[in-house]
Amino acid sequence: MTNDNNTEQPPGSSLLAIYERAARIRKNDEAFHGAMQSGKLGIRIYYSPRGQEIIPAALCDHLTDDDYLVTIYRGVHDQIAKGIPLNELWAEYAGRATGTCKGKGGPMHVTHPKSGNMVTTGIVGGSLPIANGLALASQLDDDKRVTVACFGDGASNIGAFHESLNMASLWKLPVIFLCQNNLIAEHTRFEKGTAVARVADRAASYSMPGVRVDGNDPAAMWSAAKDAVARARAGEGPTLIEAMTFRFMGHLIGDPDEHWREGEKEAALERDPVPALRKQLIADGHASEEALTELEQKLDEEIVEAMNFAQNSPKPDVSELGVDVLAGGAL
Amino acid sequence: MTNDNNTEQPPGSSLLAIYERAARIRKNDEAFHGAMQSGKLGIRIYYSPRGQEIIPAALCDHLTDDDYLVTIYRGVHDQIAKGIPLNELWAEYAGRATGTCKGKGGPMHVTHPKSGNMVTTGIVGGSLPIANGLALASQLDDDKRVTVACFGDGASNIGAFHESLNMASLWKLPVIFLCQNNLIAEHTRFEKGTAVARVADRAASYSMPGVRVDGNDPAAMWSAAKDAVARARAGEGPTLIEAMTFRFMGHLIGDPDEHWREGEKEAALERDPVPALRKQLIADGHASEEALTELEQKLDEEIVEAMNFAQNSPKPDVSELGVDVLAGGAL
Amino acid sequence: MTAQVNFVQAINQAMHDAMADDPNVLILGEDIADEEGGGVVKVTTGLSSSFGADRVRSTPITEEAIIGAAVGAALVGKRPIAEIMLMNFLTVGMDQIVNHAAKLRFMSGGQTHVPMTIRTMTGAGGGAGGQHTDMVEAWFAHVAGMKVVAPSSPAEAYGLLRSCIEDDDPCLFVENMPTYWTNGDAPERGTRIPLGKAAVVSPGTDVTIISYARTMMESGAAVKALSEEGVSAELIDLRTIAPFDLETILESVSKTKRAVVVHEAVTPFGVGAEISARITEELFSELAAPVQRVGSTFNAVPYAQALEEAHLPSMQRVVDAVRRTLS
Amino acid sequence: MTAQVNFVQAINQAMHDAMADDPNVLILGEDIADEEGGGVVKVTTGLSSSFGADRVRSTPITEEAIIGAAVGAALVGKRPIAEIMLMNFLTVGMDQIVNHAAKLRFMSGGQTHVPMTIRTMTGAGGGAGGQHTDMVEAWFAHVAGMKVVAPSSPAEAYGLLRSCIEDDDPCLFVENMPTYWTNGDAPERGTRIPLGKAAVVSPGTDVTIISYARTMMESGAAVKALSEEGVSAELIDLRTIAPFDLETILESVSKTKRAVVVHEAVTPFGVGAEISARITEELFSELAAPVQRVGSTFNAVPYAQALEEAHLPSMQRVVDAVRRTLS
Ligand SMILES: Cc1ncc(C[n+]2csc(CCOP(=O)(O)OP(=O)(O)O)c2C)c(N)n1
Ligand SMILES: Cc1ncc(C[n+]2csc(CCOP(=O)(O)OP(=O)(O)O)c2C)c(N)n1
Ligand SMILES: [Mg+2]
Ligand SMILES: [Mg+2]
Repeated sequence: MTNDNNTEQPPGSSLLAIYERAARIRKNDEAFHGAMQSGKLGIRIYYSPRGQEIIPAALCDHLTDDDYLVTIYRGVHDQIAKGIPLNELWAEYAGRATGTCKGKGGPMHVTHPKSGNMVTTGIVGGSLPIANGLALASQLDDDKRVTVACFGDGASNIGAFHESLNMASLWKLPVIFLCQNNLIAEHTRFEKGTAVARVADRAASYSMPGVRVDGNDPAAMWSAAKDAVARARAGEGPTLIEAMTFRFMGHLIGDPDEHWREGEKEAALERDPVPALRKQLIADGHASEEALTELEQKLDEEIVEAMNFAQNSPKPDVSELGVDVLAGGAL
Repeated sequence: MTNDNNTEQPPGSSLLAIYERAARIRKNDEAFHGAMQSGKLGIRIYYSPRGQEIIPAALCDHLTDDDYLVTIYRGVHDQIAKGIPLNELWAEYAGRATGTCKGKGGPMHVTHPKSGNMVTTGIVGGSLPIANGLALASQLDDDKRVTVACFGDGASNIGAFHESLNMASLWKLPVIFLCQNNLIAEHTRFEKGTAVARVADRAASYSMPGVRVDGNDPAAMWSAAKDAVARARAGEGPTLIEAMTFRFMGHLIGDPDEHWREGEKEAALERDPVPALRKQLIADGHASEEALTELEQKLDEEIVEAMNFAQNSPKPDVSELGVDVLAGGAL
Repeated sequence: MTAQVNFVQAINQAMHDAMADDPNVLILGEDIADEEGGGVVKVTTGLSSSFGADRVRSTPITEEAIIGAAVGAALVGKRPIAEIMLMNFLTVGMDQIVNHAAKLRFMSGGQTHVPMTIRTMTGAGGGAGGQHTDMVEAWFAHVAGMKVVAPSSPAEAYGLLRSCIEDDDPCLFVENMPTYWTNGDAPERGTRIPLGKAAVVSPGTDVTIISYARTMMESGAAVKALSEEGVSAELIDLRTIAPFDLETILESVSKTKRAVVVHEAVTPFGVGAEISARITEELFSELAAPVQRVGSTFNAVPYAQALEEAHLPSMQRVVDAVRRTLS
Repeated sequence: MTAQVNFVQAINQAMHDAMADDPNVLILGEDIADEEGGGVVKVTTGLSSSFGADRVRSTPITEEAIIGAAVGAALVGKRPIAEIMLMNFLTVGMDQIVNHAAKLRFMSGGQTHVPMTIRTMTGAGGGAGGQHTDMVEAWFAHVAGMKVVAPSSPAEAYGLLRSCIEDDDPCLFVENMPTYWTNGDAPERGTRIPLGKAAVVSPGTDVTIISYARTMMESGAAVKALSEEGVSAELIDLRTIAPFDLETILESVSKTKRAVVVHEAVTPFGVGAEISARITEELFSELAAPVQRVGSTFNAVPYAQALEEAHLPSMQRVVDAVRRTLS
């Protein structure tokens, strides 16, 4: 596809960092699927982000832990790219007391403020209004943080999208609205639920820059994110990025994912962005086969450690039901 | 201002009909103000539509009683243009048992299905989703009715606007979204609450035609409505019309209406559309001074009769509290 | 034994029969047409193929527009069913339900009414966490003009849903998802179960247990366990939560002198509070013990399985509540 | 006599003092800045001039975005006040309140919390009709993680609002508009009234009347009327509806043996149901009569004045309820 922005080539170090994030996400996904098949960790629900790894992997090259991320149920790729520790992530998925949320939130509500993972919501559209609030705090404190709100193509039709982009533009909030357009919403194809050909074009309704890019193209995504982050940090206001991508594993575990036309999905799988980037890194001489294999081994170990950490962690005590309900416990 | 559409000159008969509707609305407004000052009818709340008369007066030249209208608290101009009987209207405002809604709904909820006045809402944005439903019923029955949803400029920022236009476009519903842009929302100027210069441009987000016209220009408004009604009746789908106008009497009775810049309001009052149309009718030879004076006398009598009807009507019995709550009374 | 069907089949059958009987019945919801898989858990499978994707419309993810469209269509003679995938998502469409659907009959002085049914799934037990399984039926019961219905068996789901669709008021029909695939006796095609009437499921003499929806299971199990201790509990299935069948409740409690209300919703300010208050107002002098309530613990639905189970009402908690009325 | 102020002045003062004391306090709402008139009824007048239009921001008419912005800012140390003009408009922002603000502390395992205050006006009596004056506080009391507060005097409004703003949980602060301009003793600058604590407004021995907000007026009048008949009623002002002060209620009722709960919200499934149920659960054997409830009639708020008055709880209906507990 053609990108709306002029693509700048990221330095090799950035491409390597993007690959490391993307590979970590991909390997983590495989491990989650494995754990769910074996069932031994007791992971109860999972929305796979396979196919969408490059988007947050490239975005986060421009963010630090101080920047805020608000994501959705399908958000583990965003969370990992943003730097959430895998041990606590796995423990949360496994419902353990050592999880990011003590096992109380679970996959749809993973939270880890230390890495800037502020909110994960299970409500379509719920991430955008909250992102504005985080950005409003940054604007008032002039702390130069950037907030990114992730959401899907289907979410671009719900009221919260409209209200949030309107407010962010009026107030020039340092926020990026990142629509990960995987061409489907649960089982409804993009064009059937969305009355515009390009979500990015909706930015015009808010006098806001809107760019559509191939989210699976590391350079294009990296460049679009770079511009949007720079704009936000400079206090020039919000940007809407529509990152085109593809959902490889269905809506959630067990989804037959039958909604694709002849060949659509096959073609997308053909273009699996993670191995593609790996090839490119070697072809362009940014990394050797050996170096990448070593990196991947490191990632495998990281994940095995996280799995074991979760496995060996205690389950939350039932008394936790009464904790974290109100400040200082229920009155 | 310049209109987005090519303005077609309405026939003299239509201009006369538009004037009659507009004059009825205007005289009714004066009478409501009078009644509220005197207090004798007990009208408890009123949102004056003065300055916006031409919009529905021109629109309704293309509608019949079978067509549906959904309007808002500031909707008495729409209701009168759509043909609501003044007796029942006045009785409703006066809280009488003979009112359109037996005095239970009041000014913000005037309803009169016989004239196509289906719903009046006090919730900003509430009119649009319901309009889609009325239009959906018409589409399913192929009854060729057109539904018009009236709302203000401020309402174009709320979520219901976005969701409704998206759905209407996807389903090609026979609905017209009529934004009466009076440049202010309660006390907030248009540009301070709306992140786009022209509400009409938001139609692009829904692949829908959007036209901005001078709503106070009878020919321009008549033409825009004609095209939109024709499009809806032909099953070609919805249209967004942004009708530019001005709120002459503040948000509601007693509003000091201090939010205008030097001269803005004066200039608007200068261009009061109702006397302007009257002048034009005579200048263009569509009507004589005498004929119009006679018409206006007739309107005065109509309104006096309505006032007396309300005055002489009984108040609803307290037993009405338990009626119309559930079908066949509360179980 | 009679043929068995689960909730999914019974609800699908009810919609199928209603659409076959009345061309004004239509369904709006996310992913409901067969092109979108016939519903995320297949409740609407086959309906768009049988009745057309016009009458069984997959919608964008816009609950306010879905419910508003149902309201508007209902105003002019349609009998729309708006499927809101999960009960928590009703929060997105609250304005259309509360300020419009429930009130238009009254505010129009009876000129218009809204014969719409909102179907929604919910119920904890599947590990979905805090935003997907709430029971907030009490909110809607607190709104004049609404009817709130919750079936506890496939046959009830069929008969009550048929009645909701034919009812001239906005009805909220609450379906429990974790028990969706639980079998029960197949409904007689065409049966209607009247709204506003409760059912005495098992007669008893010592205490009345009043419940509805999913917790009829825990309550039924409690009745069995109690009978083994020689306690005879009468079990009432409320079926309609608003307006609820006070008469049947009072008849039972004036016999048993004791009552326990059980529901999945959190206890404070829940449906049980209203029922407890009404029973006490009417039968104060006859009651042998204060009405007891059993509901979920007062916190968001937790993810971890052990916590989720402890959060939900259990057979044991129902038994304990009954014991409190007997001691 | 002490200086008098009305609710508008007291609420304005509370926000002014809170903003002066804590730079993290900010206000978001429609028409609230002085450029927009300082609030539709001037509750926020002067605040944007004193603290800047950045901290006192007029917003578009987008309740979901307003509340969401408050939630987000609260997550990172701000203490936002979101003004939702009228309580019925909370329906537009329900998702952010219920699924997010109330639950984020629990769902994050305590890593984050939402110290946000939602101020909203409501209350029937002005002829606004069915969509502008509902009392739906019971909805929010039914949601774990929320605090719900409703003042009955200007001084209470000041002290309770200051506490809400400083509280670390999402608070819903309900203001009664028809009595907005009613005077009361001026609050002592800087006083806080603790959340979760009720006030015994007038001591009595024969019956306990429990109320809050606007119906404290009707209840107070009833206390006077009853005293002339020799009935000594103890009047409790709940102040905080969730979590409410059960201790103070039980202390009073175990003395008087009789209780009446009065509120403007419609009776069925309202706050009175929970209070009635709790009192009965705790004091069943001591009660001399069933707890009585007085609320608005169960219908949408009507427009016609005679209907609106008959809809609302009156002093007479409170007196009648008390008589029922004495007979
Ligand atoms: C308000 C609301 N409505 C419906 C749902 C159910 N639901 C969960 S995910 C989903 C599809 C969202 O699609 P999209 O926004 O494209 O995100 P994706 O899952 O493709 O990443 C739906 C309808 C929900 N979670 N929230
Ligand atoms: C959801 C909602 N929020 C706030 C209000 C309060 N309110 C009533 S009218 C109004 C201004 C609406 O302005 P606009 O849409 O331009 O319509 P106009 O009054 O100018 O015709 C507001 C904020 C409301 N009625 N509904
Ligand atoms: Mg998608
Ligand atoms: Mg306006």
